[in-house]
Amino acid sequence: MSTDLLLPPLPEKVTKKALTADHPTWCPGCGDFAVLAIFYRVLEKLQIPHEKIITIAGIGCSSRFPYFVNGHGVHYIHGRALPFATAVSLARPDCHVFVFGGDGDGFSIGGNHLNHAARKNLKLTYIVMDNFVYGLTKMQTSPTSPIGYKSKTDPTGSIDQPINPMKQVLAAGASFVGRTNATQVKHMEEIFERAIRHEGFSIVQALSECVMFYAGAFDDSTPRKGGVFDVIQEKKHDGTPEDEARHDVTDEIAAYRLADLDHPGKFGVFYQKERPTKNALEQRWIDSTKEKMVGVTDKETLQKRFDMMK
Amino acid sequence: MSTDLLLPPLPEKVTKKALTADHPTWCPGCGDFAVLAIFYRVLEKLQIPHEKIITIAGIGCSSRFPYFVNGHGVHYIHGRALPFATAVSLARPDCHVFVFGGDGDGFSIGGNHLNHAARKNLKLTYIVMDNFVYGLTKMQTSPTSPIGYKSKTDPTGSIDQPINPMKQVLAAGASFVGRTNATQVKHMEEIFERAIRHEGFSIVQALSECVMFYAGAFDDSTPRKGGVFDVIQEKKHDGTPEDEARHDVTDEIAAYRLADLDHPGKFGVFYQKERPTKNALEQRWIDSTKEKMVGVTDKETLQKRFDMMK
Amino acid sequence: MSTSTLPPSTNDSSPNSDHPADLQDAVIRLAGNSQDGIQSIGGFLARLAGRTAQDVMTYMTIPSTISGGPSIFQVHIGSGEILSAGDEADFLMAFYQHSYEGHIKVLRKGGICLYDSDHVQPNLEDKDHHYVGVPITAATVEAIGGTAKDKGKNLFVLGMLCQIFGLDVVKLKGIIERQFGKKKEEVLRVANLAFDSGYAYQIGDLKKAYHLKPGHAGDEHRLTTDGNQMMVCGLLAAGVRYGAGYPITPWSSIMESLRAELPRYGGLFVQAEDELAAISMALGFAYSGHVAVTGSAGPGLSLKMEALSYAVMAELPVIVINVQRGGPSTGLPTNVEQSDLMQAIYGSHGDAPRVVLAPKNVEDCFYIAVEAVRIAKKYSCPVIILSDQSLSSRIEAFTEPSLAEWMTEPTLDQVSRDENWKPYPLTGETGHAPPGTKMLGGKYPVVTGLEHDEWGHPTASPKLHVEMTNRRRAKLVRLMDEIPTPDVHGDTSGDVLVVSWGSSCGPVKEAVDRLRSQGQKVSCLDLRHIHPLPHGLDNIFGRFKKVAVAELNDRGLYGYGQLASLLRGALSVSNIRSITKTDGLSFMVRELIAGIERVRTEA
Amino acid sequence: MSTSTLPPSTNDSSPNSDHPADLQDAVIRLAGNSQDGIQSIGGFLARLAGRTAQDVMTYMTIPSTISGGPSIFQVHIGSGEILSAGDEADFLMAFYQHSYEGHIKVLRKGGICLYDSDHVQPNLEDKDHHYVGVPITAATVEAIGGTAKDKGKNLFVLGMLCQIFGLDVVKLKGIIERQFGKKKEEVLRVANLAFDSGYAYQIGDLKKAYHLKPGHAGDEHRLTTDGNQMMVCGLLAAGVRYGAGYPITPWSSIMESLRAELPRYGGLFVQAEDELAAISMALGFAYSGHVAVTGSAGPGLSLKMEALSYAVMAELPVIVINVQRGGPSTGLPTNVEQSDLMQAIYGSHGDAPRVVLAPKNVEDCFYIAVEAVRIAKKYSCPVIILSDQSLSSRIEAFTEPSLAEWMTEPTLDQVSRDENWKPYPLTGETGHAPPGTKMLGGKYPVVTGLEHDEWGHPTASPKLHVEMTNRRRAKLVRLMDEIPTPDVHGDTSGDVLVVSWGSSCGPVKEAVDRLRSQGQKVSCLDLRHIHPLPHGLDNIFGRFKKVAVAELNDRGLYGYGQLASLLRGALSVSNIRSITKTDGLSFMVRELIAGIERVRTEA
Ligand SMILES: Cc1ncc(C[n+]2csc(CCOP(=O)(O)OP(=O)(O)O)c2C)c(N)n1
Ligand SMILES: Cc1ncc(C[n+]2csc(CCOP(=O)(O)OP(=O)(O)O)c2C)c(N)n1
Ligand code: SF4
Ligand code: SF4
Ligand SMILES: [Mg+2]
Ligand SMILES: [Mg+2]
Repeated sequence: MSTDLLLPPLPEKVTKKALTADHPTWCPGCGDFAVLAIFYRVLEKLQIPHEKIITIAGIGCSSRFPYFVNGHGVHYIHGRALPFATAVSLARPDCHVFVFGGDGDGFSIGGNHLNHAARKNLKLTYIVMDNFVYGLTKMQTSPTSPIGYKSKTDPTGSIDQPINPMKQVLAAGASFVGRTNATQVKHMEEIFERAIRHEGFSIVQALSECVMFYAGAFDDSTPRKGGVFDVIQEKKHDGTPEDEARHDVTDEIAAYRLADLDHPGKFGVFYQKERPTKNALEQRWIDSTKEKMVGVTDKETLQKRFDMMK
Repeated sequence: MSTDLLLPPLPEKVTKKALTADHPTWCPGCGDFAVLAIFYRVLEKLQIPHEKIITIAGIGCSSRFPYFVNGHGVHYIHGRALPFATAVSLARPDCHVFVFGGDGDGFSIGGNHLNHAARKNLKLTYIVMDNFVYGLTKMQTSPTSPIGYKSKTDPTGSIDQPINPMKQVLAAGASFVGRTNATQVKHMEEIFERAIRHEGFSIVQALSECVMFYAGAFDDSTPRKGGVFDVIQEKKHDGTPEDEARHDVTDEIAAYRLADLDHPGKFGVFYQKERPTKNALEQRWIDSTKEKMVGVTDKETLQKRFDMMK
Repeated sequence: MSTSTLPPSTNDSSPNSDHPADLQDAVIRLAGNSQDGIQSIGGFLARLAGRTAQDVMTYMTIPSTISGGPSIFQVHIGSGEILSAGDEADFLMAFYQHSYEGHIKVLRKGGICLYDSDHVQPNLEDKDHHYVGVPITAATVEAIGGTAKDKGKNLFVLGMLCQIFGLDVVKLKGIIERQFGKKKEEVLRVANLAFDSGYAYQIGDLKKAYHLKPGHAGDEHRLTTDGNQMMVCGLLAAGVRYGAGYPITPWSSIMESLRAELPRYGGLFVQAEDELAAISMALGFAYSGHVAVTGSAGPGLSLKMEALSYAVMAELPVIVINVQRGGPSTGLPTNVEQSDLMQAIYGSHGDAPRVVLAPKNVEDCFYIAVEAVRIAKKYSCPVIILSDQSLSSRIEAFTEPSLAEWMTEPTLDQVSRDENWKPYPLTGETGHAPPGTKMLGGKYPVVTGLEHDEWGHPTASPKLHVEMTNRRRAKLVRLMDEIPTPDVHGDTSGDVLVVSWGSSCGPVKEAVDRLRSQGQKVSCLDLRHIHPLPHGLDNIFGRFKKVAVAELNDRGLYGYGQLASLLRGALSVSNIRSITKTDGLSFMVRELIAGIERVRTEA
Repeated sequence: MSTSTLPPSTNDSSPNSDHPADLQDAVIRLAGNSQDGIQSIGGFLARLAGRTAQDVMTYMTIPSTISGGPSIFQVHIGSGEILSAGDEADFLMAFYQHSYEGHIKVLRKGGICLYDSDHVQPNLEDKDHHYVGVPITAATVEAIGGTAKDKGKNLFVLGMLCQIFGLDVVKLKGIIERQFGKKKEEVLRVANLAFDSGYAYQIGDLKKAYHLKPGHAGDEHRLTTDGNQMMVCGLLAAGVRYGAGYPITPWSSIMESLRAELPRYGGLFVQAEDELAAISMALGFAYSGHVAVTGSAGPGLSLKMEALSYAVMAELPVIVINVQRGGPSTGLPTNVEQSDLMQAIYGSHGDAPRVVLAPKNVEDCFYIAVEAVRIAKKYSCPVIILSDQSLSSRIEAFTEPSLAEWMTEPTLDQVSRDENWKPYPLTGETGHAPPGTKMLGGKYPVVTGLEHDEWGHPTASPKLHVEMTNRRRAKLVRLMDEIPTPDVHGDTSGDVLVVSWGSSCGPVKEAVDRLRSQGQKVSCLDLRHIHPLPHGLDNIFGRFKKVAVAELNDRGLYGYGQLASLLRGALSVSNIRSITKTDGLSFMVRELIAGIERVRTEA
């Protein structure tokens, strides 16, 4: 289904230049710059018509994303970008909905909407720039801050077990679950592209360093900093014995097992399996209703309702 | 740790009679009656001092529970019983906190608090009377309503994939996860007791039929109705070959696999593994701070703060 | 056979109850358990009244347990204008002893109490009322066969009422058939059996005394329904095709109807995970280019306050329906109260001006919804509709709105915007470019909750915050200039002007009419536009010695209800007083009369 | 060497700026980038002022990006009472060209602009100001070695200021040492190097003109800090040991301090997942028997509205701090506004009366917190404290509160309750039995959000809803009877009484003092109790021709700010007018003077 992204003959090419808006207000060195650059690149590649690109975000450093993409955008309120985006996705099947945000926005205040948007399998792509800290409000513990992390709200080190976002979204029923590190731009590009091409709710956790308040958080998965960027080997279905050991992205239990690995864990596509989107299911209901009413105007329908009240 | 429930010599015995309050306003035949009866029985058995019993609930038929238990109780607002209970648990380590509620209250509006209370491993027991429907508001789709269920908000049958509560709480980090069916009172008693004895966040999904709006929902796991009540066989660590196949309750992946089974699924303890509670961790911080300040009064501490501002 | 303690007198001493053989109007109270289906007989009676061009207003109570329990349904039916559900009943049907004991006090002096003699032992010392006992339970069992002990009693009673009040039996049976025809044939057969035997039951000459006068000309197109259903129709007529909500009494039936209906109109309604998500979805729909609806009752409205503040800042067209119930907190979920007015206006953080409207009766729920959508579209802003539990559930009959006049087809504006386009011009109306719109200047807009400039670009410029705050206010000022000054019912000067809103308007008009018929200089005025208020109120108020604002909320710390406080703060008149009540019930006409008298005479 | 364009005149023509050699007060604005550490020099100056028994008030702006950017820190320092951060600067320190260009307009006529001649090219045509150029960047590099290019400039400047204003160099170096002593020794060494060379730098005879008069007697115990820190101290002194919150500017520093401090007091503060959870936890602590605190800024306060309604219904003692910022929605997160007042009073559904207080300056944050806790405990109810962004971050110096007088040890009431115990007596104060309390009658209580009887048992009785609504109102009426009528500053009758609240009180007093010194009949009054209002206001207001309510919010649809609307609705006086402003900045004294003049002269 998602192949139709590429079909319509495009009048104007969508270029990085056309997509570039305000210069980001992020700190120099912030991981989010790379996420933005790769997002431009993927849009360039997919050539989604310019006016059909919608970026939606909550509040946070990362959530300022829509200002930096020259497309239709929404800077909504803290934690509620997903329900807003849900409606846009349902009402505007002609458009492409991208949601951006941080770990606090998505997993703390917004955690419930994440579960429900995932289970309902809304057609949209959600990229979480996870920096393990509250950046915009200047260094409080976030739901992904590791135990021991010293923040303004945990001056002696964080004591609560962090959430595991991969597990949460798998359990909630996300139909595409990916993970990357913003320093690994080639990998990030691949994962973003696959997420966007997925027909359903796709979420990517992009580890994105907050150089201001949590420098070095992702060194252990950044080769340049001496870490290991451990990429998931996906099944090639080539019948070789090595393939046995490779990961089957349609196997939820296997994905959960990958998510269970200690930090820094694995990167790549944990899970991908298509199932009907809410968009399709609602449309099916509308279509089957309308089928029985061919040629009936809205006015006639409402008049009939009135007649029932007589 | 939880054995101290039984230790103090009790002046007055806590009996079912003493625990009985108002006659429940539930419909005759509602599954919640059995949950209440078994809760009385377990309290009788554990002999928790009467004044230390606290039941807390949100809003819903099931959430009227505190009125029917003669103990300290709170009928709070829809979906937020857990954060309220979190505070009671932290502030009053001398008391025992029980949270009751429905699927709408806990998994729809309250879903985020569930994730965070579970990951923080609060010392409390949460029993969800899951009837796959909104009872109190008279038959709307709930987050556990199966696809096809006809409700007032899905007149042609529910179309959204329901959540899987067991998966959600496992992923969130609940340290005790149990499941039972309110018609199987012996089993329910066992699970409740183990949940209450658990030192940490314990949650039980008790399938509890809404005879008014979803009669027959759980027939398939109710032997009396021709269903199969499929109980988890737990490892006995007896070295027998049969034990291999049995479930290890400390194995999160195995628990997740059980949670992945089709409805009606398995019943029993899916997962149990102790880890430090938030209660203990916060207390540790207080203790280690206080250790360095023996003999210092609060007034002196505040005076010192003033002096820093001079 | 019936046991009649006293023959009904055709003329008795109670005030205003001079009932000739052809009654102008009658208040019938059915008291039983909700399981007995008294709501459905009430509904049948109301619908019949609508069909026969009579006026009607109903009132019911909802038992506190799901499984049912004591409950009443009251029908005020008549050929004149019916403005309240009636302070007193003319006729009480008591199914049980508790029904009898709980409700005999509302039966007017000289009124008739029909009771099920299988269950009720009336106080035979009582000489103020006429008693007619019928073994309803036994007679019903006899009629339909011994199987379903409690089933059918309601239809038996309906048959009796049809006989007593001389109702149109053909029309009534038609309504029953339409209702039960959907179910199994057997069900309809049993219903007819019960009805017919009730109709045929011999209860003496009661029917002479209680024959209801038929309505006016019967060829009008009249609807009989409740406020929630008319609200839904208003939204549909105005072109609302998208919405989201979360269930809560007494809002749920609006969302249920929208969820079921919208697919027929090519739209959809989402049941959200909570109210925060619901309003966020509604705003998402609005952003997408479709005026959208959400709603709730008090607790849920509180949860919408943050997003409402965004709606004001981003200027998105969204309708928020709040069906008020008793507060604070969970309060009295199935009772009426008008205590969310201040919250509707001021409940969000910051200076967040928004439009607040209130329908004055069931019919007006349609027109207020249409007006709300008109305003939301024209000014691109949130509009809150304050309905209430009484309006939501009471049934009234009224002339069908003309769809030729009111039907609006929704459109999606996707016209490309040129370089000079600004969504938030400092002078002029807001004009968003929904997603999918091409921006010919190449620069695409971001909608934000931060303060912003005319293009929607965030700014912390002090000057722009001043200008944009002015701009958001100015929209409501322009609306104020456009809404009509409300009419005064009665003379335009006098002793007391009673101002009211929402479901209180009906009883207020009835009270004022009654006082006027006694020669008092009293008038009344309904406020449908609460925020902004219409122009001209100072002038109108100034022509009365006192203004009494009647509303169902608390008189507050300083002695004024919520609308009264608002009016006092807004207007420069000093004669505003309050008539308030917080018992969870609609105003009785006699309570209003007492309140008006107090205001008239106090210093 | 410094390049001085003009010798400073000791006497110039600008209004009210007659500076002799010993200055009474001075307004110093430091303009640069936040990365340059101008906040810390500002802080040092403020602390020094506190130490030397001078008065001080600061003001700063926060750059819109996390990484920093243009920013100012203004210090108003003096030996008299300092009530505002100053409309105009006497002295501008410009680090960059953008700092110079952006701020030269606030330098008073005749004021001195010190600039970094390595970065700034001043307009030499400007004859209104005196210019002194110093190659600050180069001089600092020279002083501390070429390593850290931009580091140390702030301390170099501090040294210069110390020289120019004749500040107490020993005390100042002590403060620096305390600050940097915590870090590596090397850091302190470098800081001292920079400071000393700034202090030694030759800048001509500026210092003669700008020598600040020392403060009054120096033996007072004086604190120098901001409002958020004093709020924390007030809570700690009043015995608050439990709380929960979620970060948001400008509330976060309160929760951060509480989280860090409470373990020392045996308590704890929870960082919740959102504001809904935060207030629910605070209510859980309150239910547990401990008065508790939560707080936020506008968007978060909106999210607390549902639970606040529960707090009113269940009558739980909880303190809710709202540090107001610019709204609506995300608005202007780092600016000041006083636009959440109506929400604080009316933001929840239902009639939900609750107490609202507002501190009038930094010192008062302590006392208002103590008062809030007193009220919450006595009346078992929620109390909202409306602070604001200005109070939260500005630094003032004042006398240390006496802990002997104000310290309260928390207690947990676990005394067994006898059979006659009622938590909600119809007459008398609320008295909960926290969990762990034995109920000797055998019946345990359930705390609920449903309407309930005296025992807390749910009821839908109309009579009880009336009585309990009255009861919840009566608590606030009793409080009203107990709070003192506020003092009038100035004569108790006259032309205009200026009423204000929160951070606006300081500038209002300064404006009134200035007008009074010019012979005008103007007085002012600070409101700290916003809801309920104190008694006696009608009387006071009645003795003035006009009452002008000065507040930082919009003038609304009818021309009145939020407090003004409230007062108009509550009181029966007709002379209330508004002075409002919505530019996200505190009142300038001259703006108030103009506003007062307008109110005085208009019809
Ligand atoms: C309702 C509400 N609560 C709190 C805030 C304050 N706030 C803004 S962003 C943020 C958290 C930011 O953290 P994250 O989402 O991880 O984004 P980051 O800045 O780290 O990219 C908070 C608490 C707010 N704007 N609104
Ligand atoms: C904020 C808020 N939203 C909605 C409601 C209405 N409401 C009350 S209970 C309920 C759902 C009940 O379902 P569940 O939790 O499954 O409990 P059950 O009645 O099925 O036991 C809802 C939506 C409310 N009281 N408060
Ligand atoms: S504070 Fe952290 S997350 Fe925010 S812009 Fe700076 S580096 Fe990025
Ligand atoms: S409606 Fe359902 S859940 Fe509620 S009391 Fe009745 S049977 Fe139980
Ligand atoms: Mg973050
Ligand atoms: Mg349920």
